Parts: sequence; structure tokens; C-alpha cells
Amino acid sequence: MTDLVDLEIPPRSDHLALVRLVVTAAAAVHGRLTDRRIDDLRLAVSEACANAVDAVRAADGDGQILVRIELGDSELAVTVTDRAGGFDLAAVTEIPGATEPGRLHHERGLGIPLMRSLVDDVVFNSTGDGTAVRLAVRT
Amino acid sequence: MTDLVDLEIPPRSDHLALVRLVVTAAAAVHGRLTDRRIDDLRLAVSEACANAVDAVRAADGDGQILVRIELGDSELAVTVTDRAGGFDLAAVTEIPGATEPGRLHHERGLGIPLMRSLVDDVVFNSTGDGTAVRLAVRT
Amino acid sequence: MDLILRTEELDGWAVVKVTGDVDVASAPRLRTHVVSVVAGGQPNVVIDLEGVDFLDSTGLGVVIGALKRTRSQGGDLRLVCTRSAVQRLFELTGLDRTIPLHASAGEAIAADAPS
Amino acid sequence: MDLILRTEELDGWAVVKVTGDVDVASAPRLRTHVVSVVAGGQPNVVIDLEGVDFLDSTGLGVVIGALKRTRSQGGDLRLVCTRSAVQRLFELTGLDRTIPLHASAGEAIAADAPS
Ligand SMILES: Nc1ncnc2c1ncn2[C@@H]1O[C@H](COP(=O)(O)OP(=O)(O)O)[C@@H](O)[C@H]1O
Ligand SMILES: Nc1ncnc2c1ncn2[C@@H]1O[C@H](COP(=O)(O)OP(=O)(O)O)[C@@H](O)[C@H]1O
Repeated sequence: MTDLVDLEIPPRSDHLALVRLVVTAAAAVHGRLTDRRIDDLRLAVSEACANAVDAVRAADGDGQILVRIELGDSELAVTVTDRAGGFDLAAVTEIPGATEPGRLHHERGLGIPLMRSLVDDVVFNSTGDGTAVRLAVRT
Repeated sequence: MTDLVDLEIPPRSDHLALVRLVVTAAAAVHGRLTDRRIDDLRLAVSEACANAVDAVRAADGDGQILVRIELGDSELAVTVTDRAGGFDLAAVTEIPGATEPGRLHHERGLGIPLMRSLVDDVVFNSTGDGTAVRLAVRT
Repeated sequence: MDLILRTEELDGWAVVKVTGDVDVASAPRLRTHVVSVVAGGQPNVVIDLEGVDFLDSTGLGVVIGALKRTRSQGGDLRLVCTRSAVQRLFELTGLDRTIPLHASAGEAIAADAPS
Repeated sequence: MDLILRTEELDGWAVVKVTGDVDVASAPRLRTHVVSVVAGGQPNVVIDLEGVDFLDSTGLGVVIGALKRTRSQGGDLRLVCTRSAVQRLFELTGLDRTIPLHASAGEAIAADAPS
């Protein structure tokens, strides 16, 4: 059986620390990941929530952001969902890789590539309604 | 405007530590209560959640427990809701007061009196469906 | 936040040092631990709550149970607690009048037996 | 979890000690702080992240911005960081090759200027 922990926060960046606490605490209850994997997941989730907060605010929305934590036998997965109208992932420019000199020009756009290197699976599901990002770490 | 933070957990006591963390973190975001008032609210909420967990398990239910945190200008309020079928508050025996010798015979039944002494307002709303306890601390 | 229990001997008393949150999830472990100490022939017990940042009514129930158990065996229970979040609970319930809180295990042991 | 920023002078460098989480909510304060240090005529800056348990991509962006800003003023940026959760982010993004991480402010200042 997969336990679920759901958290809903206002679209404000000062609530992200709370999301991180909940991810860390839920992972402690789950008890199947190393501290390092938990740190990685925590960062990936924080990035996804920061994007959701940005998107809701840019869309002039005030909808809540939903964070669903699935404590599964084979994985710990966190889905961040917003109702900010979605976006086209394919149209987001990938920033240069770490070794490329162009890297230093980018102070933004690190979030999604980071998520991909931090967790085992990243699945975006974006519709005209909003975006759900599912970040999973296998046990 | 009142910010809302919603948390839903499985009816298991090992998730209560997570609820306490969220209450503490949300109160930090709120920033209007002293540490001591936050400790008091945290304990009251933990007691309410423990009762909800007991009730869901006694009812053989597996419904989630909802914790809603309202970050208001004039109060911080937390409502714990379960779908365990409710109970009759009036029928719950009050335990003897602190100074009475009978106190020592009671290792249980401290929860509800404690909630009342910890926070400013305690409102129970119990129906055949379940129970909502709202615990509020005024700023 | 797991509960850590460590028991030491001090001047003929068993000192149970508790670290972590004592709540409805973890309190049964503390109860079992104290029961086994007393059952092992040691009715004089100090519970040291200095490492405890949170204690709920179940934890309080375990303390009350430990008091009854030690006294019924001719011993006593003493508490060490200076953390305000935990002290407050004993004060609110008035239990600090039945079971005084001490600043250290040494002080707890040296205290007069209650009349 | 509020960000605390404290700046000290060490051997002609400004050492900015950061305590707290550097995330999208708090990173702007760090950016403003570093900007004002450099604008105040001090282009040699050490950012000490030993008190930081969490840093996100916005925080990383502030570090990259600080590097560009100090170098454009003829100075340099050095980092102090031994906390694994934060080190990891620099390693994953390869930024530790552009901005090496040091174990102390003294070591950071003593390090050779990058070629
Ligand atoms: N939940 C979302 N809703 C709408 N747009 C998003 C969402 N997440 C990401 N994006 C878009 O993808 C872009 C790249 O995101 P990211 O890699 O995290 O970098 P950054 O947030 O620093 O721009 C964002 O600038 C935004 O345009
Ligand atoms: N959410 C709830 N649903 C059903 N019954 C409840 C609920 N909360 C409290 N109760 C009832 O009220 C009684 C007293 O609760 P409380 O004072 O917290 O003490 P304890 O939980 O130790 O029995 C409980 O034993 C239970 O029968």
C-alpha cells in the first residue's frame, strides 16, 4: 500500500521552506532513502514548487499549489501541481552543459535540468489548466 | 487575507511528527506568535490528530486526516478533520482537576482538557460523518 | 525523531535518558522500557527528559503509570526536565506538584522522598 | 530559517557569512548584500556558506552573478562550503570547476587566483 501525504500551500515563496520540511519529514517516516537522496529530492521539489509559484503569480492567479507525496514500497514520489495554465516544455531553452563556457551567462533556467539530475524520474504533465511535475526516487 | 496551508496524512501515529513540523513551520511563516504559544498550539494539534487517528482506526476506516492551517491577521487556527463517524462530546467523562487526588488514576482522557488549556478557542463539530476540531490562538 | 532510550545506574537508581519526541507513536516504547527496568528488580527510577522537545498526553500517561508502578514496588519515580515546552505540560496539568521536576539526575536522586 | 548575513573584513577581503536557507525567497537579500559590498569599493569577496543547509538554483544564480560582478570590478569571488547538501549542487552543475569550494575563509583567500 502506498501512503499519501498531501500538502497545499499558497503561491508564495516563503512557504517553500515548509514544503522542504514536509518532504524531509515524510521521507523520514518512509525510512527507505539515504540522507543524500532525501536532500536531492528536497531540492528537486523545491525547484518545482518555485516554478509553480512563479507561474501562478505570472498568471495573476491565486490558486493553491498542491504537493502530493507518495510513500511507496519501491519509490518515494512527489508531485507538484499548479493551476497556472501550463507551458510548453519543448519550447524551454536548455542551458549549456556544465563544461560549456556559455554556462556563466545563465543565472536562471537551471531548475528543470537540475531536477533531472537530482531524481530518478521526472515527468511533466502540462495542460491548458496547469502543470503537474512528478519527481520520483527509487528505493 | 487569510493564507491557508492544508495537509492530509494517513491515519497513522507515525505521521504526527510531520503535522507538528508543519504547524511549527507555518507559524514561523505567519510570524505573529511567540515560541511558547507555538509550542502550545503544536501540542494541542498533536492531541487532536492523535484522537483522529484513534477514531479512524477504531472505526476500521482508512480515510485520510485533514489538517487545515489558517494564517489570519488576528489568529492562527488549525482544524483537524476526520471521517470516523463522530462522537458525543458531552458524553466524554471529564477527568478530575489537577489538584484532585483522583488525577493519578487517569493515564488517558487528558487530551481534550489539555487542548482547552493550551489554546484560546476550541470548537468541536462532530456529525455522523466525522469530527472537526478547530484550535485557534489569537495573535 | 526516533526515540532513543539509554539507561544508566547512578547511586542505586536507574536513570533512563530519553531523546526524541514522546508522543502516541513512541510512548509505548518508553512504557515497555520502564516496565522492564522495574520488573528487573529496580523500583527506583529517574526519567531524564532533557533530550525531549515534545511530550504529549500519552507521554504524560506513561509518566503517571511509571510513578504508580515504582511506588507499588516500594520505590519512587523522579523526573529531570528543564525544557520549557515539556515543563509547561506538567505545569498546565498540575502534575509538577505530584511529581516535581529536577534540573539534573543528581538533584533528582538527592531530593527528599515525598511524604 | 530566516537568512542571516554578516560581513567581516579579512586580509583585505570581505567575508560574507551566510546562515539559513538560500532559496527563491531569500536569495534576493544575498544578491543585494553582495552588490552593495562590491559597490562600496570592495571587489574581493568570500561567500561563506558553512551556515547554509539548503541552496537552490536561485541561490546558485546569485553566486554566478556575484562572480561576474566581482571580476568585472577587477576582484574575485571565493566560496567556503563543506556541507554536503550544498556541495552536491555545485558538483552536479559543474560549477565547482569554475568556482572552487574551500574549507575556510583563510584557505579561500590564500588560494591562487584562477587563470
Ligand atoms: N509549473 C510551470 N508553469 C509554467 N511554466 C513553467 C513551469 N515550470 C517551468 N516553467 C517554465 O520553464 C522555464 C524554465 O524553468 P527552470 O528550468 O526551472 O528555470 P527558471 O525557473 O530559473 O526559469 C521557466 O522559466 C518557465 O517559463
Ligand atoms: N475525533 C474523534 N472522533 C471520535 N471520538 C473522539 C475524537 N476525539 C475524541 N474522541 C473521544 O473522546 C475521548 C476523550 O479524548 P481525550 O480527552 O483526547 O483523551 P484520550 O484520547 O486519551 O481518551 C476519546 O477517548 C474518544 O472516545
